[in-house]
Amino acid sequence: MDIVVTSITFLIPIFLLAFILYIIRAIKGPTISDQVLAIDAMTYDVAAFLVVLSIYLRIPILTATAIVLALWIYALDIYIAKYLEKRELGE
Amino acid sequence: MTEVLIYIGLALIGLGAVSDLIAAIGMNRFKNFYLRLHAATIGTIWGAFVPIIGASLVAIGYEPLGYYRWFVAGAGFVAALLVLILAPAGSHALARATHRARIVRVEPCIADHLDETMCIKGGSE
Amino acid sequence: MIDPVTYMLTLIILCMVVNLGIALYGIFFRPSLVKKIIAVTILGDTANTFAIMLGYRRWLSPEKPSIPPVLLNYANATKEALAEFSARAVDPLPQALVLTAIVIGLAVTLFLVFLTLQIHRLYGTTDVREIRKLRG
Amino acid sequence: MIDPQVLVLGIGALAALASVVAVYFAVIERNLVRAVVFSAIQSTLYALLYYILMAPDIVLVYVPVAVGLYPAVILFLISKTEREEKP
Amino acid sequence: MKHAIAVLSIVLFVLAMSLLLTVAGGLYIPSISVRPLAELYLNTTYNPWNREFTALSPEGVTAIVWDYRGLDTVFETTVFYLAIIASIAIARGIRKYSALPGKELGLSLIVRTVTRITTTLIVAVAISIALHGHLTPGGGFQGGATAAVAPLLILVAFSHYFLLKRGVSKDLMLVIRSLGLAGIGIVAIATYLVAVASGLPGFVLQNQPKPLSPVNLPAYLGGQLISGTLWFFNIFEFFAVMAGFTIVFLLLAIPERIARGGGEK
Repeated sequence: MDIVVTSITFLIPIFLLAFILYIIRAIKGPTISDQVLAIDAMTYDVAAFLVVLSIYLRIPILTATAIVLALWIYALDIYIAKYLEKRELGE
Repeated sequence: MTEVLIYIGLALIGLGAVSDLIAAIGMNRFKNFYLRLHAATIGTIWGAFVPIIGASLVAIGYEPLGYYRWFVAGAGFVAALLVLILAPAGSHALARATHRARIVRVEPCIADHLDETMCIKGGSE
Repeated sequence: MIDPVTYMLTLIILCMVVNLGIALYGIFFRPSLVKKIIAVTILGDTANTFAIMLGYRRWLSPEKPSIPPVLLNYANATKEALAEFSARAVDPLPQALVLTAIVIGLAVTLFLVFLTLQIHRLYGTTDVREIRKLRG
Repeated sequence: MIDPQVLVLGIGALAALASVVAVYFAVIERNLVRAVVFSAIQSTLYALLYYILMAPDIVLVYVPVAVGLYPAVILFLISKTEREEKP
Repeated sequence: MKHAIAVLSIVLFVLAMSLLLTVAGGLYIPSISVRPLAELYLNTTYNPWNREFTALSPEGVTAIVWDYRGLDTVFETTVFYLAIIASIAIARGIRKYSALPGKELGLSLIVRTVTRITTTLIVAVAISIALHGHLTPGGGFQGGATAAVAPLLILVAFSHYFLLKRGVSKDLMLVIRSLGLAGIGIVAIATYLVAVASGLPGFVLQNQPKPLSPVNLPAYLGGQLISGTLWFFNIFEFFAVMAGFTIVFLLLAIPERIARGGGEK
């Protein structure tokens, strides 16, 4: 049995457990900031997870999706921050 | 040589997974937003940056990927760099906006040097 | 004996059915126009997921997962590689249809956003009950 | 040893189940900004689901549209109209 | 608390119901094979031994979008065009400003610096996605949607006036968008025009040579695979989608105070 595949099989449940805990905070969060922070951490978690999973499945072409996911969740942060700070997004 | 890369990479992925779990537990256990900021930083740098670097190292040494392992490694390093740049900036923007919009109150509060009016001395504890 | 793979696929399909129901509830019974737009986007995404589920295929064996419809190593492709590719790749047609549907869905949503904005400029509210009252 | 197909599809099933919760709160929530945030959770989970269903093209177009553009557009709309949904 | 119970009951219902359906086995489930039509697409998307049907593109999705079902996509582009035009028509009558505010607006310095770096990266990633659309996952729609986030990010992190000062206006974007659409049209009828001019039968939206019509665009350019028309379609669709979304965001970002006519004219 391949050492890489065996190790990643045992590491995936740990990632998934963290993922579930982040989702709980993202659903529960008392304020909007808590929710966005949890989504932030969850999405970076997912991005790391996608790279690991593409090695596990041996499909290299799927790695490109991680770049896109890492780029866009920053945009969500900025939008919510601007809304909380200024109320008018355009200026 | 390739075995060494694979072992280092797997160790980094394992370290990242464990840090991610710790950060997720902290996310649920900490009391207010400013403390959760700390957990989120652990979760993004140790929980995302380190495993992606580890996965890139594994991909360089992993034969079944064939010629495309350089693609995986390159995309992985770019993604890791993006996480390293973007995660702190996003957290910063969110924290600053939260403080300015006054939607999170910290109780009990010792001192708030940015805005004294937000600090309610001697709260519930 | 329950096949776990069938169980997982059924679970995904049923979750999408439930999402479709909740989104339809949001479109029909929530008063705010903004909430209706959010529900419409969720409805569109869920319908797209159904289309992609149609194109999925099961794995050939545990060592040979199904792959995206992208041929790797095309420069030195042999006929055997091509046969293996068409034995493992998922159906590309639903993906191609969904691809354009997502972009056009965003354009149509932008149109709905402008309509809602104009309604708010004219009537001063986005609540459908009040808009109906204003028009008699 | 666990079957890899069950493991991978199990991740997808988990994402689908979590998306049901996110969609429920996105439709029920009265504060519209929080509804947008819930719909962003749903978008991220759907992106993971599309990845599991082997559609990288859809992930590449869905993530910019649903995580990068939809929340901004709806936040623009909310900031120009109303923040709360009346009961 | 009421919501927690509702969510829990929905989740339990889904779990139990799918167990029931698995045992009963009445639901449609993806099987180990795909439909014959999909087999045809997968077999011919890159097949140098079957030059009559192949699209010569290793990427199945882009081949279907712009070759096998190219006419569908042209009409979808038309729907997209009409939706954007309808949005602009509703937003007509918005005032223009003569004087722009001189002071710096927007979020903090850290965010603005990171956004400057990120925008460059976004445009680079978008162009790479669009140009490699026929080889790796990606294409004109993906690249355009990716690039459209960059102006939106600038609008939010800086301000509406930042883009106006640098000459990114609605009219410029309309010109770019029209050029993109015109490019799609020219590439679509180019093979047909060449075939008619040389007295041969020809098709609109033809990519590789077909049994009746030998006229085609080259599949290789300087030794690199460009898959005939697909590469050009991807580039032009990239400009059309990016510019189309940017127009609407520029209109949407005008502050409400100015849009209602209370601000500077």
